[in-house]
Amino acid sequence: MSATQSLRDRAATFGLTVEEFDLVTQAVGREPNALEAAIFGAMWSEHCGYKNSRPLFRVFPTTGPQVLQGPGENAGVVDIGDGYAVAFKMESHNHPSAVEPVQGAATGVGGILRDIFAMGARPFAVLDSLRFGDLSTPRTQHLLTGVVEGISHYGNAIGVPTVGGEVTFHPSYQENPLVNVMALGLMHHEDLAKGTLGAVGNKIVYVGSKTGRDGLGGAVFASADLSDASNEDRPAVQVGDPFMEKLLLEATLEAIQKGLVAGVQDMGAAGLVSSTCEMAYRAGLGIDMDLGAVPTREDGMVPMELCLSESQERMVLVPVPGREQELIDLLAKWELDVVVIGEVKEHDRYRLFWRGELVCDVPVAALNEAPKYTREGVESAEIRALRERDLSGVPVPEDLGAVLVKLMSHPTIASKRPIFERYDHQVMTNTVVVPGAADAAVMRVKGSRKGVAATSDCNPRFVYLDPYTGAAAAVAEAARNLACVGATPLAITDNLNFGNPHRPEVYYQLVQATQGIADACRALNTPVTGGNVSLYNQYNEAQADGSTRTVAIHPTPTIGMVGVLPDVSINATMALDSHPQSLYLLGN
Amino acid sequence: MKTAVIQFPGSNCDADAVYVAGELLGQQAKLVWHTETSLEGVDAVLIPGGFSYGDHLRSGAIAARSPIMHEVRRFAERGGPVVGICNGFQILTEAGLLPGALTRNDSLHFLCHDVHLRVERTDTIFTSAYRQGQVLRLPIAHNEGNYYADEETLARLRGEGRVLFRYVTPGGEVERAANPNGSQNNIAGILNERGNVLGMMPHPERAAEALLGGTDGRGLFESLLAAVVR
Amino acid sequence: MTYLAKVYVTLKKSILDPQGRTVERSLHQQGYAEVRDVRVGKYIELTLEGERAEVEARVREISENILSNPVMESVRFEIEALQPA
Amino acid sequence: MTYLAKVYVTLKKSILDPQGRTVERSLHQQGYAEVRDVRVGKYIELTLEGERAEVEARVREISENILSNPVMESVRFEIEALQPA
Ligand SMILES: Nc1ncnc2c1ncn2[C@@H]1O[C@H](COP(=O)(O)OP(=O)(O)O)[C@@H](O)[C@H]1O
Repeated sequence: MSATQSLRDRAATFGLTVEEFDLVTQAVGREPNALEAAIFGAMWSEHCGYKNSRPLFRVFPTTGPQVLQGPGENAGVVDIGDGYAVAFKMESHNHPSAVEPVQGAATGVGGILRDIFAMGARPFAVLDSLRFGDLSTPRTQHLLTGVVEGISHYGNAIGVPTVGGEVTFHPSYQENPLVNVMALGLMHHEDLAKGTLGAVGNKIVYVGSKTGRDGLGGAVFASADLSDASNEDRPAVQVGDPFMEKLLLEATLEAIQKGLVAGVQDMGAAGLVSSTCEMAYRAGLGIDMDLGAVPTREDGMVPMELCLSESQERMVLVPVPGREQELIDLLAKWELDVVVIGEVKEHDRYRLFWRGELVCDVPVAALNEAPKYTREGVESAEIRALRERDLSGVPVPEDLGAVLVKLMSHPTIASKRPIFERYDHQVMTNTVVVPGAADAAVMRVKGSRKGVAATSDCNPRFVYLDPYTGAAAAVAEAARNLACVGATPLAITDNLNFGNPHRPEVYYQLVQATQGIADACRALNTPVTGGNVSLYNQYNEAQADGSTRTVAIHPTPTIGMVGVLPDVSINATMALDSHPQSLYLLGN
Repeated sequence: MKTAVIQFPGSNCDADAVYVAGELLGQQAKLVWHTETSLEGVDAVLIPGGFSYGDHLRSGAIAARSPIMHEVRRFAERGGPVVGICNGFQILTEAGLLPGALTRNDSLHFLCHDVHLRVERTDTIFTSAYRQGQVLRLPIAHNEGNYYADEETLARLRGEGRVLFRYVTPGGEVERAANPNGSQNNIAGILNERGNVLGMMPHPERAAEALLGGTDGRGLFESLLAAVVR
Repeated sequence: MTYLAKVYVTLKKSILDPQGRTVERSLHQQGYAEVRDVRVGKYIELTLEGERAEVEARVREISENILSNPVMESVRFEIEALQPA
Repeated sequence: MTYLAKVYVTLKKSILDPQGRTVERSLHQQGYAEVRDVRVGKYIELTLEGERAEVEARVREISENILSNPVMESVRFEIEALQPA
């Protein structure tokens, strides 16, 4: 990198295009400094800013009498009656799991649980939707074992049961496995908390683990922008600590229930910056923050690292004015360190100070309003040909028994017992329908007769061949799974795992799949209350001529659906009792 | 019966224990935070499952050294009933209130499924509601439930009738195949010398309601209640 | 003076080490047939301040009473002086 | 010749070590306030047969490719000749 290169020339190192860099300059009213550019880059990334996917979400139905909180918060919330509500959301940890399956999957569980308890809900169920390549290869075995170990390590230790999920195998996931985790939390309506700041003058409090250089290893910044710590010092892998998270969970819920907090937000992707500036945006206010106050795990950290670190198990709380000390005492009881790092301001700026100097001063709104891109989608001719292939000539196998055995022994269809037995699925003593007993899990709600059912579904082969119908079918399957345990479907969360949206054939899949989800959700009266997007899931496939070709994973819009049972003791499982029973086939 | 459920940072079956000992049994049960130093007015102590201190170092090791354990020891010395379930069992062995140690499951995996247990004695304050030799179905959920003690200790446990529960087949046979974790002698639960401290890996509190698929664990709490009230 | 203590915790020889056995099996499968007697233990580093003799006594206490469980583990440690930074 | 290899696997300095942190806190609570920088790693022993140079190469492979994950761990090892029993 030449010294004479301007920031604009190296916009890409901040995750911005040159056009986006110019938009930043316009919004700020001057050229941004490197820190500001990096902050915009993070906030405008797909992960935080949804620049490619948000326009597609417009087709989703998001409201209904059952919806207490739609998309836009840490998690969606639906009413289940009797004064109770369920917060739920799904999130992916695909790329981290491909690099370090145990910690990648573990921190995925940690992240989604924080989203749930940041809403004021006590997490009470986890589901995991996993996709891997060919199970006969050492790589897939390593990934599968590691991912399951990671989920079990985190979920079991924190004491939230993992009650369901799915595991499928297909070569398209060989290099790029998918790890989607869904969590549900239970709360009383009045405890619904929001990621906002309350009023001017409120303090901003940092609680949880210290900040390290986690998650910066993969960053593309020029070394000049970071401290002189070597790359070695910038771990590409984040290690999760379920023990710390358990303390955070208990402390946060207690603080919310005691009315001590005006706002809560977890620090997820783009850590401190994204959490605080999202809160400011929702409140329509500004923030002044002192980066020097951020507790660090290592010496010599610089503003860019402090701002963008993705260290796990950290939260931002805003105390109710006048009750700061009570909150601090409560957090201390849970053995958590806490620091005031900033204050809510009248102005509408996001301002960061470092050693007395103003190092970032940009409009909150611009940070949260990433440019949106709509592209042109074109169906791949290859896939269309596959779909339209005439199958009428395929002979019916003679030995159907053998076919059945072959099908049953495919890892996608075979029993998942060795996996779900590694998850504590009964802690909290609410699990009425356990994994393996039905296609959806059922939890009772203590203090009420109600039950909550949840499932996650997607058939990526179907979506690959026909993204619209396949995605709609995933919603329909989820609804059937809930109906089969006796639950009425309420709403969905989704996790859109796709390839590179710049490729027209991938963009086509995205457009079709989101439309399919939207139409199915309208038909079934299950609004979308939130979700997550994971793009750029692709891999390089070696070709016969020695070259490589970039291939996307099968498009995988995982659907997580939640339903309610009016009386949890009236539920159904797949088990056939021993006495004579009749089987009926419904539908056509 | 007033039950104290000890709560350590990282305990996660604490609320479940309070629910069974309190709500289901219609008795009083309260959480006692690990830094507290009194068990005044308590009839029974329950050390619940979970991952106290993240199970760091060794499961139960750090919790066993926290302030409240001093009080639990005194309570046990006075003859008060103490039950440690899962992580609670690990804490009791680490604290020296029960002999032996719980090591990693021989499969090296965390396991969550139902097992069958045989009640080896019914003349204890924990098992009077069961039949001698009764086979119970209870869930396990642990990573380190592989009971280990040296030969001498094992011989004493056997000789003094201090093995209270063994892993068995559904038919009640002690077999290797019925042992989920490699425990010596298929041990699932043991008593201290005096018979007032019990440690067990399976979770009776998860099998105390028909709605959750079983009620075999309820007898343990009922036995305790009967003993305390008497 | 500042010292670095290195503490080694191993399962007693008489105790079966399922983790060691599993590692051994996997090494065999990956072509390292000559490896045997794999044992997996813990390695703990800690830094502490004090006079050498006193530090040694403290580390011994910590190692024997906290970092290891005598029912199933053996423990040993080394202490080295750290250069002042 | 028979050799004993001792392999030390530690989390890289920059990686969060929740176990070390928890142990450190607990040591402080138990009166060992002078202890800091606790890190918990793995200590693996293995025995193997061969010529010294070859054994060393094999142990290096095993340590770097199998016993540790370079993304988050550092590994080092020592080799010593065992007296024939
Ligand atoms: N990764 C997983 N984690 C937890 N439970 C799982 C997982 N995969 C499958 N299950 C459970 O196993 C059972 C069967 O799942 P699956 O084989 O996907 O059935 P189906 O395809 O008919 O829905 C369900 O109860 C499901 O929740």
